[in-house]
Amino acid sequence: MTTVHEVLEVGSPDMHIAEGFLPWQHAAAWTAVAAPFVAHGVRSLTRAVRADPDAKLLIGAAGAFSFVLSALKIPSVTGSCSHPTGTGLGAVLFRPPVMAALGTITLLFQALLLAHGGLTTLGANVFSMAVVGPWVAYTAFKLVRSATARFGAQTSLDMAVFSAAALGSMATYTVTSVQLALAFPDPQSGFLGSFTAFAGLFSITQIPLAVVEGLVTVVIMRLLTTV
Amino acid sequence: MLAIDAAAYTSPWRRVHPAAKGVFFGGLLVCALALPTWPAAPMVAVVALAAGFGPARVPPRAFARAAWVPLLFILTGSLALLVTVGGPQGAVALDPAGAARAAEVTGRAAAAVCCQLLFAFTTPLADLLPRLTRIGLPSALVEVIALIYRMLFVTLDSARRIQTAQAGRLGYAGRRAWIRSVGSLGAALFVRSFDRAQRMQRGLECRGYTGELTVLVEELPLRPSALAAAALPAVLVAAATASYFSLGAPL
Amino acid sequence: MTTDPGGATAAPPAALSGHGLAFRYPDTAPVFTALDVRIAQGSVVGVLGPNGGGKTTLLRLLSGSLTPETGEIHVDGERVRRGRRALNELRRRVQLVFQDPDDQLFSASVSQDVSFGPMNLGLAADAARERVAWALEALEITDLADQPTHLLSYGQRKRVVLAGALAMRPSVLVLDEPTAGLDPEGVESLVQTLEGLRAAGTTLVVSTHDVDLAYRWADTVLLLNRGLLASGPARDVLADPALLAAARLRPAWAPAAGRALRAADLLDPRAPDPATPEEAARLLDLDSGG
Amino acid sequence: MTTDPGGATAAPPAALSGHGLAFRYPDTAPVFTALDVRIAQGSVVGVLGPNGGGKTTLLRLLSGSLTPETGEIHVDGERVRRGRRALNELRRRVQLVFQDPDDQLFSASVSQDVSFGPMNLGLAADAARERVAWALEALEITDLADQPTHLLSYGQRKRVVLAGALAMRPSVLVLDEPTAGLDPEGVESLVQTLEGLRAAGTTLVVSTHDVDLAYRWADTVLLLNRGLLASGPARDVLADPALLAAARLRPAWAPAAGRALRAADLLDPRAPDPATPEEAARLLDLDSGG
Repeated sequence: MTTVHEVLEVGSPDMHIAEGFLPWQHAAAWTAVAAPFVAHGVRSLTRAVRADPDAKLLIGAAGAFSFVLSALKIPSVTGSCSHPTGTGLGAVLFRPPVMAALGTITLLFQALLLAHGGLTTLGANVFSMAVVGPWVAYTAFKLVRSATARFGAQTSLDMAVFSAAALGSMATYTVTSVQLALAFPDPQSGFLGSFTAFAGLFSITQIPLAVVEGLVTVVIMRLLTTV
Repeated sequence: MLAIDAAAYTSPWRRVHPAAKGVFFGGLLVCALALPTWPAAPMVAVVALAAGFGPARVPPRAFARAAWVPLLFILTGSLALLVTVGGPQGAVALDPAGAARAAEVTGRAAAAVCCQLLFAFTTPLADLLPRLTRIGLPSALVEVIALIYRMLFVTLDSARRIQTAQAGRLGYAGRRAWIRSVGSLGAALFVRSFDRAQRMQRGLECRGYTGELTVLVEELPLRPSALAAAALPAVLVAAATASYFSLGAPL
Repeated sequence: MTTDPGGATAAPPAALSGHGLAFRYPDTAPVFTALDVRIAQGSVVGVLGPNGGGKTTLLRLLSGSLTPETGEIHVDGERVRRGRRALNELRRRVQLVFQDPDDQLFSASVSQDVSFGPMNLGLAADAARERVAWALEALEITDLADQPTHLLSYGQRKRVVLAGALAMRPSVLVLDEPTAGLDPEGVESLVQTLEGLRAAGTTLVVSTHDVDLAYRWADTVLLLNRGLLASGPARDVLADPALLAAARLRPAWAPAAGRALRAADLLDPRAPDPATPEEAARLLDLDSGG
Repeated sequence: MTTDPGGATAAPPAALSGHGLAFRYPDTAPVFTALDVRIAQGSVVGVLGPNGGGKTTLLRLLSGSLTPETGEIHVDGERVRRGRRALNELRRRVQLVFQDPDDQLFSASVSQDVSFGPMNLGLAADAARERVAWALEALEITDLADQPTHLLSYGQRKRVVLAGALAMRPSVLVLDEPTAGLDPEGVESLVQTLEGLRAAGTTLVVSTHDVDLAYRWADTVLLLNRGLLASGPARDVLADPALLAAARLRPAWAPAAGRALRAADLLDPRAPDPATPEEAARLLDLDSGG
């Protein structure tokens, strides 16, 4: 196939833990860990819909946007590409509890429509991408926003958005490395050694990606705040 | 527009109840995960692929294109299992047992990915999502999920066209331009998504929308015998694995 | 040339009418200040005018998707009262179909989407199923029932939205640019399908930029440019250069071709203009053949 | 009737040509298997055919937004090589403009949006600013420069998108249904602006469903229906009923009107058909007046 879809060619490598990669005990445990966050998100989402039926279509639009955002391709090192996690932007725009629900739906669609991530590993992926990522991003956004208030509105917003997106992305990849290290501890050095191996392996691509995602998110937020 | 999705609607198994397909591929998936990888994983893969490329006629090329994403993750991840870190042999050294470990994980995950993908390739989401209320999800949530499914294609279509237009004006010719383009694409999509939601609100109001997206979901017959038949391959794989070990194969 | 929208041609009763309609969007100049329109039962009414002239606004007012500031809407002779129930009843009886089908398709399955209106009417599953089947049949898309919405062509999606509107059993279908984006064959086939609906008793209100289409298809036309410029039989209104200029429209080809054919004695002076270029060519070929 | 797209009319050099183009979308039947097209410098080329017949695909192949499976594209006589740099050069020289302006406006203000391309070319701020001013001038929208894009009318947005393409200084502008959604006056004014660009040396490739527009505006037309049915002078190709039927198009009005006028001795047998109904009416009025 020779269509030129620079940013939308679905099928580039990413950080979703594939189906079957985790032992079933781990998959079940991460599902249990993620469940309360997702349940809370779903509850706040259904409450919003019940309070205002018009919210249903807006939430639908937000979910569709989250999915497509995570299908965009952004440039990485060595000319290869990857997908943004979208956790930073989502957390700032929609708040972490809503992202827990929307992120779960997005991950479900990614698993079924794109084969990005699995069904039994959904809990693990939800925990890293729809729970920890958004919370880290949101916290970073709030902290940096107040810490940089004296630099002027635009600079402060830029720095906060960059930190949110970059740190949210980094947090996601760190949690994934933790999940893999717990599942496959190093025979010699245990969890720590294995974490070093996984984190080292993925950091080659993920650290530059986090920076790029931060920059892209700054561009998005700048445009959204000027419209 | 999305290869897996498009193939699912033309699948000969489309008329099979999603629950039966879920039991069939889900049962095999459980076998791949819960039973010893050797020999369960290869058996699962063979049974699933035989069903998928046989009676279910999943297009092999589309399947291969879809499968390489998770396979790449599996292979990259398994690389880390080949080495040991911080041991007596130095900072990073080849782990003598690593190859076996990596092979086991790769085998298990590859078999599981086949089950997941073949389920997706034979089960259109338009048939699956409205039935999620049956497993206890609140109907408001199911409506939102179904709505997201519909809207993501509209948004994806916009994204593709905007991106093509940007590429025509050399928006992806360099790294800086690329970042600027993806950023403005994201912002444009956000604005358009919410504009779309508002227009759809108006459009649906004309059709009597008052907050519920109730639709008529056609009944598909689901016979208990069909469910039992769908579970059979998984049971056979489990039985074969058990007999493999009882016949004294090495553990 | 133009007839009083309220009276005169009293023969067919009005399926839908607006009386003294006034409307403005927030913070803009008013679109209409006192508009009177009358849609005769069983007719095809073309709504023409420049972009920004108020075509879509009128369609939305007539179908209850916008509420006029002042003025009244009557459906089948009854005044539409204030309040949610009366509004919902208006919306059911006057179904508006938007130009962009993606504004009204929310379900990934065609049959599920078409069932939305009937389900909102509170019909039982059997009755709703029957309505869906009937509407798909009327739009000639029964074979699309199980297709996913997102894999349909633009023209097919337009038909699905029309089926969804028809499944409400409205007395009036209000269509915003139904032929926009269709190729000539698609336009022809849609017009024929809509003619079938009209023959079965549905009144059609159709906005369009296509003067030639309105000339050959519409019974009456409403010429709008922030207010009603004229209303009357399509062949009168659309043959009046002064009116067309006021509505910033170009004339249709048919009257010129008809005049030329009559000048060449190829068409009876009292016969109507040829509807299509094919028809004109046939008259010319008859001549050169005979 | 149809001319060999490669040779014969060698007079004006080709601005753009495709040789043996083959293309298919994944998992579908091929759209083209061996397509040859030739776009003469400084001409207006109409691309016509049914929906799904490959019009947009051809436009995207010619402008480097799709890459053919086999075959070559030549711009200004040079073959476009493989690789990213050559592709980008093709895209700059052949600018594609889509039907829906909203797909192509992604900046906050008009001048910012028009500067998108020049910035990507790596121009200095001054040079880019100059390009933007020049392009806005050419599209007659200098007064919109500081407007936010979402407050513009549909027709204005179309012009902004055209300015954005023109700011790349392309030798060929490829326009997908540029007149869709415009009212008749908007069509007329856009056509006149585009004629101005053509007079200044830009070659235009225009897809359209409007046979009458192609008949009066295009120099040559390409008739597509999954492959090239015909290419040649608009007034030959679009007057051939067999070709039109194969392309599932309806005939234009102008040839029928012209024949009728000639039959009535109101038009010289060798004079071209009237371009518009107004022109036909003028001939008829001359007659009744004189």
